[in-house]
Amino acid sequence: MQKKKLVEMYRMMLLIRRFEERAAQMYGMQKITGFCHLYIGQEAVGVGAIAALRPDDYFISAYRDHGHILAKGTDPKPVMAELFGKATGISKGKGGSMHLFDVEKGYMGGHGIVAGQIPLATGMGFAIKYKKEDKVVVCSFGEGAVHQGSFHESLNLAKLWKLPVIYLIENNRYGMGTPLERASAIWDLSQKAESYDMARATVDGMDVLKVYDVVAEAADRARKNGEPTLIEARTYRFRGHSMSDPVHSHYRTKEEVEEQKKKDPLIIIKDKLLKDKVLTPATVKELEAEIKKIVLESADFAENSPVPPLEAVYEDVYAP
Amino acid sequence: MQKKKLVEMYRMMLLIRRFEERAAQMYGMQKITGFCHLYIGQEAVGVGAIAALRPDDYFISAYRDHGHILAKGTDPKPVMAELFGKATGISKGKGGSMHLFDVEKGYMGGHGIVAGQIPLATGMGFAIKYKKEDKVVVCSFGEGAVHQGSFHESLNLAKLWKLPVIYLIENNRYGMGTPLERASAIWDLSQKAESYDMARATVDGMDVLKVYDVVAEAADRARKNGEPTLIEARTYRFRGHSMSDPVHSHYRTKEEVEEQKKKDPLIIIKDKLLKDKVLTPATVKELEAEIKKIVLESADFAENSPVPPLEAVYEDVYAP
Amino acid sequence: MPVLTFREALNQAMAEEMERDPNVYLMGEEVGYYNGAYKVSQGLMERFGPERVIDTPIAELGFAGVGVGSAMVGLRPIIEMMTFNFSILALDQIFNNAAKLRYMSGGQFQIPIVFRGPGGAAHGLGAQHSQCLDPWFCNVPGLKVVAPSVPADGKGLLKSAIRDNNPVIFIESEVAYGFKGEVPEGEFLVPLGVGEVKREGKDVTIVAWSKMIHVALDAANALAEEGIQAEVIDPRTLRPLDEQILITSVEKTNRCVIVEEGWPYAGVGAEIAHRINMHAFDHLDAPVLRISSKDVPMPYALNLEKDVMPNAQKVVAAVKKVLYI
Amino acid sequence: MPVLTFREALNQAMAEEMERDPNVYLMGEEVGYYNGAYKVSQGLMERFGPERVIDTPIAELGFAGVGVGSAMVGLRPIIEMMTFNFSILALDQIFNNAAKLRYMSGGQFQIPIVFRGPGGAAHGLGAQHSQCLDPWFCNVPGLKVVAPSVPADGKGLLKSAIRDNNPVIFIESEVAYGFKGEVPEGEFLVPLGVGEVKREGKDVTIVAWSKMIHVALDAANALAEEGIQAEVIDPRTLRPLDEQILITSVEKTNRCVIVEEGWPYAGVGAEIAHRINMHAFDHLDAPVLRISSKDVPMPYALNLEKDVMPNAQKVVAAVKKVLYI
Ligand SMILES: Cc1ncc(C[n+]2csc(CCOP(=O)(O)OP(=O)(O)O)c2C)c(N)n1
Ligand SMILES: Cc1ncc(C[n+]2csc(CCOP(=O)(O)OP(=O)(O)O)c2C)c(N)n1
Ligand SMILES: [Mg+2]
Ligand SMILES: [Mg+2]
Repeated sequence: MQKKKLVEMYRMMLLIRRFEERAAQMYGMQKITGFCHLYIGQEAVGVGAIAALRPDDYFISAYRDHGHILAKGTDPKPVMAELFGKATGISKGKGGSMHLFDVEKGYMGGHGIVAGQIPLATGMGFAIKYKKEDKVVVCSFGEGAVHQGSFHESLNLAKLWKLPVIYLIENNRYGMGTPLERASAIWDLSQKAESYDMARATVDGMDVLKVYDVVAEAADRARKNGEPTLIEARTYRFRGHSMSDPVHSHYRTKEEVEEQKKKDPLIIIKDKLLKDKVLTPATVKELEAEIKKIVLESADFAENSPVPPLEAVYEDVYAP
Repeated sequence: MQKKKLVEMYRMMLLIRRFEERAAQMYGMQKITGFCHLYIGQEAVGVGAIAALRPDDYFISAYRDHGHILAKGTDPKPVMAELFGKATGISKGKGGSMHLFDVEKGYMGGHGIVAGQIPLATGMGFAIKYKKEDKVVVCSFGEGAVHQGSFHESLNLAKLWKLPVIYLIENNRYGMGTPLERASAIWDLSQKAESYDMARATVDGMDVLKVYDVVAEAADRARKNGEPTLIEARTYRFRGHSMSDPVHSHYRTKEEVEEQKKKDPLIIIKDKLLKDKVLTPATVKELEAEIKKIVLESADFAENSPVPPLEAVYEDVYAP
Repeated sequence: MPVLTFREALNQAMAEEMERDPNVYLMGEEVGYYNGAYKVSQGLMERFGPERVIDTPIAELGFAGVGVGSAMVGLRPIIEMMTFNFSILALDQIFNNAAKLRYMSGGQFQIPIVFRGPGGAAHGLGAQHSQCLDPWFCNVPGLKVVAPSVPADGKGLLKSAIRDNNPVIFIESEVAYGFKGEVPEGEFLVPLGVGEVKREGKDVTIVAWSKMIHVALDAANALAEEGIQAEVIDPRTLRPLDEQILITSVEKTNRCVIVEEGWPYAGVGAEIAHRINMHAFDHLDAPVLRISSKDVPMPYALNLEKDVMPNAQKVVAAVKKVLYI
Repeated sequence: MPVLTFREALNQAMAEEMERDPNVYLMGEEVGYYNGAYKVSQGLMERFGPERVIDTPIAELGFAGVGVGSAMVGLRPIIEMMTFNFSILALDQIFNNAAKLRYMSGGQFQIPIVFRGPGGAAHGLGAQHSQCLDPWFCNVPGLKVVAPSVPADGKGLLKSAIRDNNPVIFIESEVAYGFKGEVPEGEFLVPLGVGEVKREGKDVTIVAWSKMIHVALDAANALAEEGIQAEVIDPRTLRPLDEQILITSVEKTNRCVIVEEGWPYAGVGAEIAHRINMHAFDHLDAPVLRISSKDVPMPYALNLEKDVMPNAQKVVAAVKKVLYI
């Protein structure tokens, strides 16, 4: 892989990490309300997957979406402004943390109903085939979403109709406070692909390069043969389910979290890039500084933006 | 197997066949209205499965339910009366062909929404486990129901919680006019069990003894270990999807149907029992005569029964 | 003008719109090879190919979502629900995605999708197959809801619905598919949100839609024989509702009876009654009465079914009540 | 009398009923180990064990159906919907099975099941998480629908709902879980279908339920300062509806304003307005007015959300309108 691309991936993971940390802080200051789900710990999955796509490919995901929209290339300012519920937000302040959208960048949301985006992704795959476009869709969802009916219905359709969709399970082991083993009859989630004779892969979701490779391969298969793929990326969330949940409580121990933090995806890639001399301690420092500035600016932008005007209430209910 | 049981199975298949033929005739005379789905061709599945159960086990199925309720032991009279919409019907004339129920016999319906009964069966399995009863549930549905979300959600729950439920796909190759290969990404439907690490089997659904064996084994597993099983029984329907559909049209040829009729499950078992001297031509004749009488009586009973009184409209909306 | 059945009129609308715009496609159970469970899509697969007339597995939630997803990126799906009863499985995609995506994204999407199929009861299909979901769809902002009563409206409204850039719930009727009527050829559009006076009268306003129009007209005929002139109004589109046509009529007649096939509690009729009460309160000489299906699941036996459904006698009786005769 | 929060009152009701009847169990997402997403089931798993307090995967259609299936064979499930928004995925099991099985089988089943959880908006959760489905549930015969406004009603109604032999939709409120009130200890039952006057008055009737009662009471307090005595009625159960308490009040006050959190079109308020118009027509001195949420998906920004929701000022304004002042 090109050096530039490697640095860009690291930079994006760093941006997401710092953005999320800032969002957490802003949530604490009640600048952000409602449910706010941070992506900290899972950065390698979204960044690796999106890096393997072309800019006009589609990406769609659940409510844990800050990292995804940033990775797809959206300016952090309107993203932070959206969390603040401001008129300058990427969804004009009407979507919020769970409902970020940037259609121009191919980021198709930000969906609050667990697994609700899976049929949508399948529909985008259908449209690509219908229009004979050279695109793919990546659909991200948590391991908790796998047990919803819409997962099953969608995967059957995608394989039956040969749609260029990559179903990406971000298995962070928990759906809120429920560990995988209390929600799923099986442990190896990509095995679900057998039900549809679908291509499958399991990947270490803490290693951005591995994620990249697996998604690149799946994208290739999708583009060439219209073959969907089911990928399970094994990852971990370092924070609570949402900002209103504790990091650890009944469902996992502090020790478990600390243990997992040793596999921090940012450290893994940074160490590798330092070792391979793609980065130097100095460039890392520079990047940190640059990102810090960007994130601060996004918070300032959000803070200084106006709230939506009341007329906005009746706008965009119907298209003309 | 005991001779008596073998004869009983043959007798039940014959009863269902003749009952259905009579129902078809009555439908033609507009004694029966609405949707009416005949079980002709599939008798071996329901009869074999139910013969492998105990009387207090539960059986639940879809709208193609006449054969199931008869096999579970319900008197044909109130069944035919229900098709006629009479007050003496098993559901008091309020259910109709698609909604036969006989709770006393453990026949739990008769359900009109494709795959809607699958979560219900799972709930009965849950209740058996909860109450620590020595029972199993068999849930029958068509191969068309496999692609519904409720199938997926239910099978995961059943395996996760170890529920004594046998999911029985009656694969008659078509869901209305759609052949399996245009609805399913895979051909071997019991492969879907892999998604849940569930026990699985595929069986010739035209051979009642084979169905019996497979279900008996599954019931044993369910009783002993609370292990669910997914069974695919390969069968065929000799009539149209419902009485309002032609036997063959766009979706299958006359030749195909004729070819399949050579594997008529009634002939298969009859020939075997004759060969094994369990039956003689004379006893077959006697059985035919007995069944003919029973079916005629059921039609007479239905014909001579009163329609429900108008007060019935407001009865049984709510339980006291 | 050619006389067509309702199903032919709907078929024509779809064919013309598919001809006009290659982004329009039809998807649903049995719409292709089988030509539709009720033959509304007769010949369309042959004409437009299996890429544009797509048979689905039985997976309402899935294929409804496929429709919405494809509309997010520019296609204009027509999703046939074999009957709207089965759309209950798909409501999450309809309510939470189709109806809300535009709003939640601050206007980044338009979702031009039609969900169509028969609603309400046919004959002897029992409780799970005989439901009228109109009020739930009407309750939800972001959706439009259309319920035509005659073939010409069927064609003109369906064409408008397909061209509309919003999700439209288009509710037909199994029993009405065979009804015949004159239908203009070619480009004939009935705008969404505009009702029609189906019969003029001065003594009482009867509001009805979909197949209940025929019940209302039967009642109006019976009333005419007794010298009572009923005005029958068909809103045609339920959301947005043509309030003005209703109010204008009630201001003239001072009396109103609403006929709907659905259940009474929080039905569309409740909303219409409320709006009339609110906007024509001083013109009303009697309370607005409603005839709905009885408040029970639909029984199978035909005599009970008939008793449950609205009919002309019940409407006549209600009219006499508001006329105090 | 002990003062409890709403969540404690509900928790007590469940605990007492589980104690009383071993066939009662609780199932839902996070109800067990996590003690409930909103802590309504705090301590129940510890007390009754994981066999009776069961965490589910995220599969609303599936586990709702499991509940119904288990009720068909004698259990009495309480199914928690983490919020009722997610129950949209489960509506087929609720509407087509829970509500209809008894009827379709000619009375062979009773389906004693409670679906409970918070409905309506909290704060800043956006369109997919801020919906009020009351009218859809109320529309369907075979269901009962309960929406308590204060902790004591919460306890008394939930106990009655659990003992009821029919499917009951029990709608709570995220924002109300922390509200406090006196709650009788032990055996305390509020019967389903019986409303309550929450505040007496003679000048106008305000009908509200669930957390809208508090909006209504705030409005009534503000009105009292201007010398207007509003009567605030809480039907508590929406289906079956205590019509009489509403009519009696309107016969006295001759004016009525209905406050509901849901959307206006075919809302529960439309039905209530209709019934009042029908049964108290000659007593009404002004049209019945309704305050609902605005007819839009819920926006995220708090200023917009606030603008969308009913509040005391809007109610005061409506009251003044029906009083022509
Ligand atoms: C249909 C539905 N049910 C329940 C919820 C509540 N809920 C929000 S997130 C969540 C857990 C999801 O877990 P998972 O899919 O693993 O994603 P993660 O949060 O771990 O990224 C639940 C139950 C919801 N939003 N939608
Ligand atoms: C949810 C739902 N969707 C659609 C239908 C209409 N429908 C009734 S039967 C049927 C085909 C079912 O096929 P299969 O499951 O194979 O059963 P079979 O009729 O072959 O026994 C369809 C589509 C329905 N009843 N319910
Ligand atoms: Mg997870
Ligand atoms: Mg079949």
